[in-house]
Amino acid sequence: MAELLGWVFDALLALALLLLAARVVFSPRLFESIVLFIVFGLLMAIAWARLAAPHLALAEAAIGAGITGALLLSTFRELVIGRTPSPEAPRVLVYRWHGLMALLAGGLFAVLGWALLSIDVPTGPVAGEQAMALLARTAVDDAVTAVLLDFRAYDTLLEMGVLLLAVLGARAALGSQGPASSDDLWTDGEGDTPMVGALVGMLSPLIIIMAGYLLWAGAYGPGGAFQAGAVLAALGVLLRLTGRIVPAPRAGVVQRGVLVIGMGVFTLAGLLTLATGRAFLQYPESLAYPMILLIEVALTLSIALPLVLLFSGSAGIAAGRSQHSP
Amino acid sequence: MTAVALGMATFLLLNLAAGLLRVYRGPSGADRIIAAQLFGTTTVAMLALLATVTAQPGLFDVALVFVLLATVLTVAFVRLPSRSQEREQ
Amino acid sequence: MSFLTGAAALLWVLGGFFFLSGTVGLLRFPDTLSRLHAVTKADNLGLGLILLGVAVHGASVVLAAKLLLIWMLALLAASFSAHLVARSHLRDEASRDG
Amino acid sequence: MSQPELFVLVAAVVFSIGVYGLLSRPQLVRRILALNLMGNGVFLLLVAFARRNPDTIDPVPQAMVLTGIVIAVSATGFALAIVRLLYRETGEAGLGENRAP
Repeated sequence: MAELLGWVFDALLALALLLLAARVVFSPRLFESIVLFIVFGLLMAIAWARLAAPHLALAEAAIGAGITGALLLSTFRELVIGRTPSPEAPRVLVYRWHGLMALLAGGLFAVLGWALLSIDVPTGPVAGEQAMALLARTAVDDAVTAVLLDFRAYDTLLEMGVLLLAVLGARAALGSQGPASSDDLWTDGEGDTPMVGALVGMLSPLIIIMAGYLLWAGAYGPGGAFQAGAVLAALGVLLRLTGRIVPAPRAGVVQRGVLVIGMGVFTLAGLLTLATGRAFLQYPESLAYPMILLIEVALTLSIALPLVLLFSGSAGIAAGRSQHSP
Repeated sequence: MTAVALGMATFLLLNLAAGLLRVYRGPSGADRIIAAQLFGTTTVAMLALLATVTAQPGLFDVALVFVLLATVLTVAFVRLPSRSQEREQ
Repeated sequence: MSFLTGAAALLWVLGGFFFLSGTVGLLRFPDTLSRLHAVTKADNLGLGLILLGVAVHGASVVLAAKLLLIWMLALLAASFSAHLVARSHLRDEASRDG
Repeated sequence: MSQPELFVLVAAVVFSIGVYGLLSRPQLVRRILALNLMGNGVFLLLVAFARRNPDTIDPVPQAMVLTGIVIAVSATGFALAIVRLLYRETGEAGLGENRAP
């Protein structure tokens, strides 16, 4: 009975995901597409839960609910603000190869599905089992954290590089034009509502505690630097949206330091391990736990700040005046 | 008991799917955001039920993150300029 | 089925009923503000009942505390969201009439 | 059909929908959404694959997807910044809308 119901649930979930994906692409209204994409993220979190991947559900919750949605909505805002409706109807471009593309995408699906389903389930020792065997020898109990920061630490190091590059790119694109939106629109003429101060006051400490908890929980269960950083970044987005922090034309020394500290500490740890005659990022057993913890703290900060800067679209951030309605 | 929890989760998923009709119909942006809030609450309930079914206590943390960050989306939405939500893009 | 599991199942079904009524309200009510009202109230009551059911089923104090925290935060988020969305909706209405 | 097979199929269809959207929609923000759909398809595929053997949960694909999620959001942020720049410079956020057909 439970098995059948589980199957029904999965099938419904699959159907809903497909429906949402199709509607994101085909909806005539951009706003509807954005909302549906956010809902798609919610259902992806459920799918991760069904696939026994709580780490990913956590990351999806933190990034999907906190950052992606706000990023899309504020871009939408910038695209519609000050737009004078043109007298002629917007011309929708119809490509000549429309049908062919649909056909190709469908063909791609067929080939992908066929190829993927015909791969045999591996019978020998898989990479995961090797990692599980190695896990006994590492400092942290959680397999995914161990993979991220120990066995495949290169991935994480390079990911920090990508994040930094994205921020630099966004700054090159938008930074030269001054703050993204000098009109800090939260107030829009009406003044702040007192509710917002209460909201920010109540949520900020809770979100910071949650980030700390996730960082600490990463050693033995779902959590870790990524999720903690994303949750902190969501707090930054909330503060930015309510005018508690405002864009600044340039980043101070502290902010620049925070931007690179993740990569810096990681690289330094790698060089130290090299200097002591080990492989790059192969921590000595006695120091593995403190080193991983130190790297995780640095990574959390270096993940949170770039995401806030990407959202803000500016080179730096500064504390804003706190707004109180009379 | 597992079956009851899974059945409830399925029921909530069906509920969510029905609510998608409101996102489709609109008419205003506020309606769509209200529907998204409903989906957020439903997702939290489903996560709690699935955590019970599959014995994954980590999922309660996921639910916690969802409710902590639920307001970010609304705050981002209310910063949209007036009436822009209905404009076709 | 023991008393506790029976109680949990009952709470879940009750919670499901409130979710259903929230969805019906979202789909059937004629204007934005009444839809907002339906969703904010019914859903969070439904969520509370379902979380209570999970707590009864889990029968652990730590878990119950965590679930209570989740519910309180959900209520907090729902009331702020309802306030902000209603305010922005009224502002839009005013700018349309004016 | 087992659970991993179902999600592998979903992954393939979502990926294809993403490809179609990326190629055929003129609105740039929607193209970015389509690109994210493609990414989610790939993530789903990796994790569903890790689930085929029900006894062990392979942590390597999960860690890779976790890295991928962060990279996807940073790439999205960068792409949206470029769209905003384009809009500020040209007043358009779509391809081909201001050209003669």
